[in-house]
Amino acid sequence: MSDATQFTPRGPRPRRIFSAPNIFLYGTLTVVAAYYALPLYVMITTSLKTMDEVRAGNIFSLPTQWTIEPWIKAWATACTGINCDGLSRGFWNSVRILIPSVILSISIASVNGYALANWRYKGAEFFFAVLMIGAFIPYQVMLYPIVLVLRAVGDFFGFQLYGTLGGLVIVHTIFGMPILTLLFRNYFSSLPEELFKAARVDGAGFWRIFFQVMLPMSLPIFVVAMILQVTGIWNDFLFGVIYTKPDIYPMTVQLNNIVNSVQGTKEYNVNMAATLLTGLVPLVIYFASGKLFVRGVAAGAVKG
Amino acid sequence: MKLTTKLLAATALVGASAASATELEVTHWWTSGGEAAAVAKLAEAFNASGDTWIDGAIAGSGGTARPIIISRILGGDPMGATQLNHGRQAEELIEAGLLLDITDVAEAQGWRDIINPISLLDSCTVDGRVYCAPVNIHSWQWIWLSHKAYADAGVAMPTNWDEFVASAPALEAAGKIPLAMGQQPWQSSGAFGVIAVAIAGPDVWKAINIDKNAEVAAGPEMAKVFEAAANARAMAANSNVQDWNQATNLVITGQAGGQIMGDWAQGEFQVAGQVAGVDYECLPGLGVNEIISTGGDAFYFPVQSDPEVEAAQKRLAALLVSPEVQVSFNLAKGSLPIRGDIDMSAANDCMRKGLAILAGGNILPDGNQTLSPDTSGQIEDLMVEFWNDPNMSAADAQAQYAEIIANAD
Amino acid sequence: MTVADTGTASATRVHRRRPRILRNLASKTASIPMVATVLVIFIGCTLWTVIYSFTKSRLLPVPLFETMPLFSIPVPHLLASDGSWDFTLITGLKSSSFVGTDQYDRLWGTRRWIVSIGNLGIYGLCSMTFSLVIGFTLAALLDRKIRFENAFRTIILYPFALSFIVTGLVWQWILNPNFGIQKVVRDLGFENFVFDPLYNDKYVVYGILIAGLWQGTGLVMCLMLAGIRGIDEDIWKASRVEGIPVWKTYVMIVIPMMRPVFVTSVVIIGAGIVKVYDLVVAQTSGGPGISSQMPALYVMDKMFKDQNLAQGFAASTVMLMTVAIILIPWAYFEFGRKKNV
Amino acid sequence: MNTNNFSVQIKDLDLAFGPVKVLRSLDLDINHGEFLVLLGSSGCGKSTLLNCIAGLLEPTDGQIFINGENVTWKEPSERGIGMVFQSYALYPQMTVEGNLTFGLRNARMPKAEIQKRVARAAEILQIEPLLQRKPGALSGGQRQRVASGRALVRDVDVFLFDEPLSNLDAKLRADLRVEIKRLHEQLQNTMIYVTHDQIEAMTLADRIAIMKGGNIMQLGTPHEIYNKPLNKYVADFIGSPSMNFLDGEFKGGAFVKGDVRLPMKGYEFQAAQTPDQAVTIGIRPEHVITGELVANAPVKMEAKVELIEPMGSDTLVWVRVAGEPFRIRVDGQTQLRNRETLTIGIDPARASLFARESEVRL
Repeated sequence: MSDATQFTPRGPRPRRIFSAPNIFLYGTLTVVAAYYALPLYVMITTSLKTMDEVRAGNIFSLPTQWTIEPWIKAWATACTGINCDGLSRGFWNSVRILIPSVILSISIASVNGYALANWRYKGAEFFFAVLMIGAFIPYQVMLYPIVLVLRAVGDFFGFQLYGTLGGLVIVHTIFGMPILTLLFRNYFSSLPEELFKAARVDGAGFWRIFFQVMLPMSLPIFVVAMILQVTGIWNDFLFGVIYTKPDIYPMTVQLNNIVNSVQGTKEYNVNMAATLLTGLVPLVIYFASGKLFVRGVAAGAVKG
Repeated sequence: MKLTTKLLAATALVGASAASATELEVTHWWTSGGEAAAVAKLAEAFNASGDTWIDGAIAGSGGTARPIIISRILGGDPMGATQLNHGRQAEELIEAGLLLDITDVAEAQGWRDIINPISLLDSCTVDGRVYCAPVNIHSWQWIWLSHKAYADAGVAMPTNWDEFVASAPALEAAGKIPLAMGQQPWQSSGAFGVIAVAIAGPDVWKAINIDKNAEVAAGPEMAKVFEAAANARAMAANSNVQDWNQATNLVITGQAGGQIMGDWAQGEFQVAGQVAGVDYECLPGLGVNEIISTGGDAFYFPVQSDPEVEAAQKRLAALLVSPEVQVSFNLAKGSLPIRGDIDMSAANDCMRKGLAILAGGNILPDGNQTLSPDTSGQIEDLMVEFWNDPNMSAADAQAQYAEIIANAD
Repeated sequence: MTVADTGTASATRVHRRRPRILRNLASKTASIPMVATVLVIFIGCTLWTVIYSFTKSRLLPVPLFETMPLFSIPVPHLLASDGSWDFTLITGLKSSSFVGTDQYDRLWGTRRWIVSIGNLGIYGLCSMTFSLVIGFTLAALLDRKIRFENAFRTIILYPFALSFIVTGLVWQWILNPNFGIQKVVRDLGFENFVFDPLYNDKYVVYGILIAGLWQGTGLVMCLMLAGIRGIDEDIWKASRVEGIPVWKTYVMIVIPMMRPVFVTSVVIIGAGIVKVYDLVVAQTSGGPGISSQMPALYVMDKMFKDQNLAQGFAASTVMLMTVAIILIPWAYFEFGRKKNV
Repeated sequence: MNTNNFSVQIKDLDLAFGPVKVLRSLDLDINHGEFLVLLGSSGCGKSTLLNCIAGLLEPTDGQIFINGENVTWKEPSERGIGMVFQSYALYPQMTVEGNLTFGLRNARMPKAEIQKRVARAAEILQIEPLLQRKPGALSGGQRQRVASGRALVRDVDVFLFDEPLSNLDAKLRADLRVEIKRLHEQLQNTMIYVTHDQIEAMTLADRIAIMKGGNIMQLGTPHEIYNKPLNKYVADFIGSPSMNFLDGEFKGGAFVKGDVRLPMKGYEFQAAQTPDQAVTIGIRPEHVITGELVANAPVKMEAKVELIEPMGSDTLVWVRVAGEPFRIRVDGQTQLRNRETLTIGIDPARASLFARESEVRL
């Protein structure tokens, strides 16, 4: 064991980049990443090919003749019935659904979460518990009665609710409530209670504390909630089908219509372009928000 | 003379109220090439009369569209007018008072005198009141055959179902699909109905579908039908398209020998620029029993609070039955007109065959008119399974079928 | 708790306690939407559906009761001869709309429903198992302090941002035998290669599974990764000092420690499985045949297409029960445990 | 130099996380059976060094020997060490016995041997009744013992402790401190113990290494460290309440600040000749002489009481010396009043003198 005669280990252990564990680790991850990335790649390349090439070629090959025709067609001229204005209408409909739904659902849920976290009253826990359980009830159970409820509420106030933007906004607010309330309640509970107490001692009331103390500290959680809602509402299909009518169909429903409106053969390149266009908004949000998105889904999910 | 006065009165009715142009949203599920072209005819005519047609096309099949249409009517957001297959689909809506009574239009225009067959109007009538305007007759009872496919395979064009079955091996040997079938449930159920009428005959069909006779459904006549359907299933084994018009496209391009499909398939041949008798052939009643089933589409008009809208709804109802619209619409769609008093000389071979059979009165009601949607749905579920599962025996399927008929209402 | 106390304190200062209902009024006002949602939607609508599943409603919900003059019919018959329920004696209300469990009897006698439940079972079991195994394995791989961790995570999670409709359409395209993987492999020279899960009634559920996993495993991986990262670093050190192999540490020590994360994941995956609808609609619409039918499709079809509301309600009530079977043990585990602490 | 003379030997150890150097060419020799405490405030590198010894962190450069064997490239489990962690790191789903035996079972040790070791460890640590319980059902002190037990069953020569008591309350900490000391007495093996608590360090250690910024500031017995801190940092760090420091000049063998003059008679200088220079003198509050003993003090001065902090056994008195605040620790029984003038005495032999610039002991 005399060191002098041998090579002496010193410093970090020598590493081979191509060690067996590394090959396994990165190999597996690369294969997995390919599986996940493949559909996006196929969508993009197919949407840039001509129909002839789609029929003749390999879905994994790059286009030989690049064309943005399918994109233009998907956006502006693809037909559902005799309406040939592509997905553009659905896009703007989705935007018109999205903005009020996100604002309303987040406003209500944030105030509600704040009330549950800081101003507990008798019975609050019960309602909150039922709200959480409600998140797991299959939508199908409630779809039909909600039509009747919307109609009744509309009749009561003397305006149309079912089948309009307003009705869909309310439905999104209702079904976004459990997860958002949870998110906000947990966040507001995690803020130091002293802060709240100090504001109380200073004589501030419910709304003053909310707007002047809580809100300024809550930007991150609002961003998280927004990511969650924008993605969720944009991707919604079921409510869009049931609670709207064709001229305010959101993009997902219109996508399904365009793809299923077959005239002759299926135009896969246009379908892929339309699919990509529909997925674009959540994808952009995802890639732009990065870790916040992960935080959002993890926070939303872990405690769900 | 009497007729002219009535027509004049109707025109006056239309003319008087056309002064105020109204927007009407019209929902329908005509989204394939031929269908869309036909809808455009309706829209054009309506717009030309001064009102505005807001198109509410819902893609997919009636199965997808109907829920949307009905839930909108129920939800208090009715459209101006909507397509529905006339028959029992609207029964409950009428009972609930959600659909507009257009008896005045029907009487003013003398629908009872001009609509042929009159069963179409009867389907629109509940307790003596008229609730819908029929627009066309669609018959399921056709098979469409490809000249190219048979030429490629080097066999003679079959003239009836038995010959078609006999020619199947030759087609298969030539790499063709003998029978093109889509996978939507209504296609499976419809094709079965056609085979049933052709093999077991109209009387058996009526006993089951009108009288709900479960014994007949379980009987030997139907057993033959199920055997034939199982045989057809084998011929369609390689046809893995989803939509009916993709299946039609297989026939158009000569990849498949034939397709059992209603006369709306003709619109697809037309859009593809094919000529009946040259590029494709049509056999009514599978060439066995030349017969026409008189299903079809009708427009219903949900009750609206605005009297102006109601007036426009009635204008549209009158327009849909008018001779000009009947001609242009049905020519585009490949369906038969609902009145016998118009000039269909522009019709092609296949349509003429249909018109002739219709004129001869060799007609059957459509399943939609005799069975409740619930029962139709159950039969669809059974048929789609039967057509797609080669392991499901004919006897097994027949037993289930008889049970559905026994419980039908 | 302290909040309520402060409220009470300020009330006593003015020597006049406000009535209970008015105390903390702003907070209660803020909760009106929640209370309304809970009462009307989650409780009201659910009960409504369950009750109407015992009726004979077709296109329209039938009226439950015909009002009768109260106590006007003294004839004591509890069950009418036609089997309908009669409340005459007790309430003065008469109902002939109820059909007992007829809808459920029919439901369980329908092949399509049985197939749907079977599919849901297979899809659910596989989806659950694979989501957990793949999610955990990927999380463990990413946890190994690798390079490009962010890139890998971004790629694996992005499908979660896409809707089921988009997911379904893309995979329908890739799995299409005439254009997708099957064709590519055949073009490489393997003429007899067959890979058409969406067109084969035996494998179609697995075709849907491929797409479902693609969309959802990223989320499970993120949950798992958060769980793994939440484990005390010292545990890893301890196992290294004791010479326990890495995989064994994950299996024997880390997984047992992540029980809450697993439970959460199971609940999330489970709730998602029962709701699976869009994906099937976009990929197969239940076909070929009825081989990829799911309960949610059955409900939608019966409720809207086939104009048999009560049948749809019965089916959705069964779905509700399925969720309850998953949810109740979880709630018991979650809240029962908290009480002990 | 024969490495076999030492239980653990660290040579020229460097560790950097990217640009941040955590350990800087560190040398440390630890004798067989020695109880060495690594002491320092958080971020000083003490835990890092311990993790390097354990093999849980890879050094950027340098070598580590255990029992004469170069273990620099060895896995932690092959180094012949046992380790006790701050959070105990017990496997929560296993019983105490499972925790103790998991590593051994994994190494496929014969059952009988495992039994024997567990029995011995349980006896030494008095945890026999706990063997079938799960960690969740144990108190903090019990968990700590189980964690020690897990190191004990490995039957190794070197024990590493990473702040093992800092999660416990003060009283329990004092009790377990004694137990660890007793354990060391009994086992007589090498123990390296990381803490930020100077009482633990003083009571347990044979030698203390005080660390700061990745360097060892002083390595010595508790006595040396307390009485002869090698630099101002160590002087300040050790002792509670901490040492008083006065900046002044060293002139002609005496500390001078304003009108205060302290002749450094009896002070053991590090060098034979110490030139005049700017210095800092450090005087521990407990080394200030008060009461009757002042009469014999080498240096006397007057100070006015500004604040009194009674602490029970002692009383801390704040006065002002040469215009600076100055702490004095007196017996708790002493009666004092605010603004009273006090005569205090200072013994230069017990003071510490540091060069102002380098902060090194003179």
